[in-house]
Amino acid sequence: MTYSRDEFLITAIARLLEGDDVRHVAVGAASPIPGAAALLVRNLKGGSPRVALIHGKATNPFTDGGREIFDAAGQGRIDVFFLGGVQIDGEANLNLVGTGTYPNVDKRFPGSFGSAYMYFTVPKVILFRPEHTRRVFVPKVDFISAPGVSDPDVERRGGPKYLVTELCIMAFDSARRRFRLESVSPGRTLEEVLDNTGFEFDIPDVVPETPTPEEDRLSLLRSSVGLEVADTYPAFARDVLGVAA
Amino acid sequence: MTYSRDEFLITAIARLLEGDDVRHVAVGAASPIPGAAALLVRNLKGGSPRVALIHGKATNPFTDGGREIFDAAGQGRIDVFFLGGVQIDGEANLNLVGTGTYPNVDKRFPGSFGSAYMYFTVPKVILFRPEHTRRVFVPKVDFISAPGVSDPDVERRGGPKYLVTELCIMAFDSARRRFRLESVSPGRTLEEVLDNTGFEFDIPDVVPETPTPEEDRLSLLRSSVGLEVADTYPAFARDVLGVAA
Amino acid sequence: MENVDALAAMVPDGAMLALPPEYSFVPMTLVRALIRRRVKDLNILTVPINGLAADMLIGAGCVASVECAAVSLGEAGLAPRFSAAVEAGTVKIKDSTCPAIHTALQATEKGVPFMPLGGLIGSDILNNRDDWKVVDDPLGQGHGRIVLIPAIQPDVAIIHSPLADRDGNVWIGRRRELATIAHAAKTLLVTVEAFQDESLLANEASAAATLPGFYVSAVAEAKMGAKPLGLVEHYAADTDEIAAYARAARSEAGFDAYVQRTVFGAQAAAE
Amino acid sequence: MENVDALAAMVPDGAMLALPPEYSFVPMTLVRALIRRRVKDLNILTVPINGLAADMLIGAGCVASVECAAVSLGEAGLAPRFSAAVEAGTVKIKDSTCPAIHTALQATEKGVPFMPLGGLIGSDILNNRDDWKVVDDPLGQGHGRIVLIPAIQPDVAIIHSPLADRDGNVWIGRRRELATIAHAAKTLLVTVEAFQDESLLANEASAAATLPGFYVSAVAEAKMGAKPLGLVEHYAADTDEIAAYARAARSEAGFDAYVQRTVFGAQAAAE
Repeated sequence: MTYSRDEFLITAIARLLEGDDVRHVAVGAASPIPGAAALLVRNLKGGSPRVALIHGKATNPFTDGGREIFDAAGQGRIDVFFLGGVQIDGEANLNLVGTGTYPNVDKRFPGSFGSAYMYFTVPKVILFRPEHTRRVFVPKVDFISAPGVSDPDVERRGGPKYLVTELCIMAFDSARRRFRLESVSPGRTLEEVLDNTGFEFDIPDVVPETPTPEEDRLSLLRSSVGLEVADTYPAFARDVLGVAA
Repeated sequence: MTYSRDEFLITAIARLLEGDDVRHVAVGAASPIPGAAALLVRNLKGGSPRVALIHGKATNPFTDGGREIFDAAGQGRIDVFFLGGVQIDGEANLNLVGTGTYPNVDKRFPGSFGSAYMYFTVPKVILFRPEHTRRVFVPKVDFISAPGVSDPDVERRGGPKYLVTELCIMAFDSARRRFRLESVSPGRTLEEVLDNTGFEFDIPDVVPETPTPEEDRLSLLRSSVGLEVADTYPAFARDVLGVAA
Repeated sequence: MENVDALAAMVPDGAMLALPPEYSFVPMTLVRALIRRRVKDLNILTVPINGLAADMLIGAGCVASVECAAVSLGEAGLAPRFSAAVEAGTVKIKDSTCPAIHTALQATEKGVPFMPLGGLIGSDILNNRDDWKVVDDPLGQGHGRIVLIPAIQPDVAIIHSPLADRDGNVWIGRRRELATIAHAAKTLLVTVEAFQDESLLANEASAAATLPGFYVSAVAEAKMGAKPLGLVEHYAADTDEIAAYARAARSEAGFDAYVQRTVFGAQAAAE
Repeated sequence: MENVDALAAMVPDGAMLALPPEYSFVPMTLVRALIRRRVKDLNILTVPINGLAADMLIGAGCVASVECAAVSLGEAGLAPRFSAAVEAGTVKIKDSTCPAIHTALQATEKGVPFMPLGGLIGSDILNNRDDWKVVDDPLGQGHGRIVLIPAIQPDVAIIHSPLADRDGNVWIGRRRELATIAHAAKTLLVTVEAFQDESLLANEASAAATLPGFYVSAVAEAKMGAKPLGLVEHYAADTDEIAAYARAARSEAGFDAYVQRTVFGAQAAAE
């Protein structure tokens, strides 16, 4: 079966959500790829993990207003969350504010959203940034919206576990404060990853290839799971999965 | 028109609620006399003050759960609240916990409810205790549920303003930490008040008599206002005001 | 879906058990099941006050300690087994005040170790709480001293609601303290009058009145499950029955006879 | 009942103005009225994020500062006038993060000068906020350092709701952030799609979705008052219109033309 880049990314993320430690996945606004991955795993596993698409409707279980997801994370009830960044550096620091010198940066982006909190409280944060370039993956971010690691005297139960891009998947080791390459996308090479990454990272002796999308999962995405995705992301479901709401 | 003790107390309290500083009166559970007084004034003044009978229904405007009244007091939105006490002393300290040595007191009462907070935050707290005896009005309470006065380095915008009993009305002067007799109930005497009060208080040269209930107010209590009272306190409305819900 | 006895079995001896206030969905059928299962050494937290449920659990010997702003039977008077146990010292008492209990649960809800609260200073409540801490205004803005209330995380909270759906979403109406209790507790056990097939989250109006199922550990049906207390818009409190309890429970023997009849007897067998 | 222009007149120049998030009842008709009345020097607080409303007020020169977790047009991309103003330094920016804004309003809601919040330490958000304070665990329980967020009290908050009653009670559904905003703000101005005669507090179901009128300063009718944003269960966002705004507002001239047409022109006169 042929597949698109987005379908590939959905199944790649889905594999990171299959463990029993993942009971509750929350997905922020305008994140159709992680959202679809979470819904796919829920379907595969017969209802677990719970999935909260924050600005979804039928898929949004929150009834205590905007603060509930942060409160729930503080209570330890959210196991997985997704974050991105205008810039991400080798210590997994995230910049969602802008490039250049703060506060009157050269290029201003929306802002840090809840990153400075969720990054500390959700055990498994998956960094997701399809674009894999030296513009994004820099030696040092210009502004730390949320730090990748913390000193021992700072309460922190959460943090970065994986980075997913169109080129590769990396794992993050908090103790060593470094990323480690896990696998490279089919048709891409280690050299491409190195060329397009502005920070150093660990490389295993043998670099596996990220699996291609499983056929049964593609089928689900293009049918029943696609319908669930369409409930929150109708344009994405139509354009990427070929499913009308 | 003849009147009962409870009707007398309702109109006595009502006179303390007529000022323009009283925009919002809150009344705790099982307090039909203060509740009726607040509803009477609201009726007399054409809708102001707002009245929150906390465990009422149609008369309960709260929708944020049990904490809302305390939050509203913290926001400065509650102007008048009523408190009582198993014991009250001359510095307006309140004991709602019990008599004897804490914690295993000789006689345990329910507890302090919200007194330790409301007494600090509501500008005009009216102490209401019909029984006027030396058992209640003691030189020094056995347990301070809520203190009558505070040191200057403690944030406090509220506190006791009046004490209403079946014998008299007293005003409280926070700066002098003392009560002052304001008026004595019809048919009662200064000597009775002195005999039945275990703490010292200031006495004016001429002691006025607390006015008897105004006829128009008695009429209201026994008709339209009584119906509003019956909505929250049906037994009281029936037995005291002769109004069936 | 579980039954009430299965829920009672999920409350371990020694648990900190949060109870909602008298006007807010008290699960009396479940409380009776707890007494029948002879649960021991409960540390009760009333949120922020309670009456019949706490008094019966204390009288039946299920309770080691009570943290409360008040325990009262309301218009039926003092809570007699509570008063007797505190006077005798057979139950440890931690006096609190309503907003302090709300605040302690909100701290857990937000995942912070404490929250500040105004008032309290000069109260003997504070003077008897070595877990509460008075600090000088930490922002240095001239606010003066303020009290920090440590977070409280109940092991188990129990409530009775009119309605749940098949996903475990529970109707709480405007009793928002039940949401905070649910957010703060490790385990939430719910009894309901009835189940409905349609999701309570299916439309915005009912969603506004609903506690999401992911805070709910188990739900069981219990018809008239708040009786003799009331359930708003469903049934009024049985004031005669509560008064009868208040009279009976004045003595230990009277309490035992009442419990024998209503918890262990034929009346209870029908539950 | 007031009209929308009367509400706009109740927002003084220099006010701290709280705005709800894009998915939560944003009063766009009132925002356009504010631009028409040429309000000045607003200090905008987004709760915790905003988009179109903040961007238009900034572009129209009504804003002195913005405190936000983010300003974004969502799927339509960056908020162009916000970005331009921050880059140029013509609007002062106070970066925050979502839970810090919720926390600051909850502190005001509870009448305390600050509340603690986890996370944040090591972030440049914190490093640029001299009003936030890091303290060692004041309970001395080994929790480590924690951030104290000072209370924020908006002068005015504005929202648009589907429904109010004649007593000023306002339907907010499950958008509980609107309750916290209302509790925290000195003045709350509300526009609604419609009024109903029956009290929203008349039954428990609708009471659960209602903000009591005593937090509400004034209410005015504004049909389709959130457009081009959506209003849940009433109308969807007009994504074409929002995309058209995003394109137009890339330049100051394009923004001016857009505002001329939608705020001052014939389209606006119909409001």
